[in-house]
Amino acid sequence: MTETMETTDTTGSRGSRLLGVVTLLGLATLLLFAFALTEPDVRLHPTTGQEIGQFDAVRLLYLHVPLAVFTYVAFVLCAVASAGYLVKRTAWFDTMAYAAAEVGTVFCGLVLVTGSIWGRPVWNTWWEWGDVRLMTTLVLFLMFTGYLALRRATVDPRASARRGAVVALVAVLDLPIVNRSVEWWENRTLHQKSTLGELKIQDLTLFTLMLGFLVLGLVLAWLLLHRFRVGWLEREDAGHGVATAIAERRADIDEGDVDAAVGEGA
Amino acid sequence: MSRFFADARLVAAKDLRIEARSRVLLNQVAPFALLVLVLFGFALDADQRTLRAFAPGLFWVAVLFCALLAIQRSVSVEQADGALTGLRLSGMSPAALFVGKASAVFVQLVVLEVLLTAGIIVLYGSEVEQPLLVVATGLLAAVAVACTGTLYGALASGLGVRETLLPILLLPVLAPVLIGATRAFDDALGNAAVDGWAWLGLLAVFAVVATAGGALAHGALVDE
Amino acid sequence: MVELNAAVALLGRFPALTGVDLRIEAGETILLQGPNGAGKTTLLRLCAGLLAPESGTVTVLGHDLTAGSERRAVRRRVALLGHSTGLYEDLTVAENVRFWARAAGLDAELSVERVVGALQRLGLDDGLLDLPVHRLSAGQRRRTSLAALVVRRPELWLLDEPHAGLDQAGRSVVDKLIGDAVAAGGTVVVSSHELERVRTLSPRVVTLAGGAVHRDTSP
Amino acid sequence: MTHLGYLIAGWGIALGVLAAYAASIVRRGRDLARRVPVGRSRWLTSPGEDA
Repeated sequence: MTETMETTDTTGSRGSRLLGVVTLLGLATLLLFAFALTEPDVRLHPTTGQEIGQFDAVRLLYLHVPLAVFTYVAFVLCAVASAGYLVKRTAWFDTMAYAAAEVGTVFCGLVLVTGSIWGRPVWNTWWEWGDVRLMTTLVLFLMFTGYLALRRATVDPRASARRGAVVALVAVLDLPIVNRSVEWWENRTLHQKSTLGELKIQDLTLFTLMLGFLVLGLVLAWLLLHRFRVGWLEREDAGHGVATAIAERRADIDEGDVDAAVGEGA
Repeated sequence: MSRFFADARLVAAKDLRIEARSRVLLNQVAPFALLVLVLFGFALDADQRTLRAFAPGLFWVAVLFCALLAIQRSVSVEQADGALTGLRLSGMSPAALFVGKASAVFVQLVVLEVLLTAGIIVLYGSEVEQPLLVVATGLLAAVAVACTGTLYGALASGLGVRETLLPILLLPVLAPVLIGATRAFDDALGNAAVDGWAWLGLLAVFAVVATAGGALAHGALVDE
Repeated sequence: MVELNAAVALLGRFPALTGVDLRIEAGETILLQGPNGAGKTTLLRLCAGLLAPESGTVTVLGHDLTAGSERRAVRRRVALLGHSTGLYEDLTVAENVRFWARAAGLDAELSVERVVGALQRLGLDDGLLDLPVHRLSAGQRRRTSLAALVVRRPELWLLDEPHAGLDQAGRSVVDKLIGDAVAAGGTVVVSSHELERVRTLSPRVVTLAGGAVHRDTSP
Repeated sequence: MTHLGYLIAGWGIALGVLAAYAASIVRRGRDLARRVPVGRSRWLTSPGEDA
């Protein structure tokens, strides 16, 4: 390694900083819209005239729904990158797959937590066994927890990449079957497609939800970008270590040891 | 192609012969399977009506636990003395190796299922109303579990944490098999008015995907 | 036959081979030696197509081993005797040898006579044939494992410490085996601490140190 | 505002976890970046850019 050993102390770049600032501003705007500018979901029952609806709990959906969508985006990205890795066998695909899986798992965990917290006041339960999307997401979360455990347990980077790619592809291929089986399982679901349709969709509500998609999309992009760079640096660091180790190993040959070993049987 | 099946048969016969000699399944896994049924009985307060209602689910959970043991054993047979290296050096196609290993696990699972079926009839008082559905479900689910398990066994092989990693990797993937086989048994044992044959379709899809996908992916895992 | 240029191989992240240059002609017998951890075992495994070179080139029997498909193709044509015997404890000696013969693609009838012949050549008497491997001594296991290689009639022999764990008679059997392999036109690479013994078989001694060729002598 | 506790918990946990995760990525990245030459980080075209 004759390269200059000039280093920096950041994974940031001009572009990623700009992205970070925009994301933070976006989050602040989203909070403003979600908590201050939108109305709670309150409707009048058509016959009794009672107030019904989700009330202020609806404000959780501006976070929960985009998180859920981007969880799936991240996992699909992971599967595509994994397939790319198995075909092309390049570090880029592997680093991307690992990054997408890790960020996706964090998102997925948050989807389950925010969903559960929302479900308590609205569905009157923390957990609904018969719900298709809930169960599918949970199984997905467990599969990717396994993915991360496998990758951490495998020392050889190539084996780790190959095994991870297979697990990610199996997980994503298994997903439609899981979904189908849970759907038939109880054939009932609280997550009616109308969860959002039922809302009194005002322009502002819809706009806030779209803003949520945009902002969480930015959060995903920022996290992916930086997690990818961390993965890339880990690889370079290991590669650098190997180059150093080769040089050291070659320099370390001790004539005495060699002669002793060679003379051993003589 | 004939070479493929000859290799697969060779590997399967070898694994089954080892099982016939070592009797790990018969002396350890089978008693464990019955023990699980008894433990469920203790946990659910020994009310036979409750046990009978839950029999399909308990049966398949017991099958999955035993399958984990059978798969661990299938992996450790190759790792005991570097036999896996020998298999790689033999030039045998990884897909043939996969089919052979999975077939041996399949046969062992079927034996366990027969035993467990007898177990739920005797211990839980279940009655087989549709024998054909029971047999078809048992076979298809065994294919699905054996293939997925063999693939994941290869995934976790060579890792120090294999015993703990395999369950968390494998069991979520098998969730649809558990659900499908349980519902099919609900119908076959007359527990619930569901269409068991429709569930069989889902199991068949899973089994086909697991067999084809496993055979394809196995090469990427074994050839490291 | 075998040609390595600046071959680097990693075990995990440890560079077991740090740049090996080596050329072996067909029909040659090579003795590999060097201190423990010099990379002898890794070199043999690399030549057998079990490892992918990290950098550099490795060509064995005309196969370029940087490609995965070529590594798979070469494995059938070489025999590697490693530290582990690769035997199934619960199967008998005959079953093990027959299994490995058939796994290597030899058809059933042919392998039966080869099995018996191979076992006899290794001095395993008929009484052992039907014993399960877990009842054998270490030396008998080693011989069984060699018999499983002999039946394959490989073009390239890669023997990693073949004398280890054998008694005097066993060592002579191994020497005779190597001699026969060479006489049959095979190429043999042996790593061994038994220098005197192997030197009579092989004029060329390659010394590895620090994961590279340190000395290559033809006395 | 109804359900304030749920709202604070939901948004709080989510934003908190995301912030903590982002911080951990940045920290890992900084440690690694110090050990790897700038030329090998593909997104840094000129070393001075981030100085």
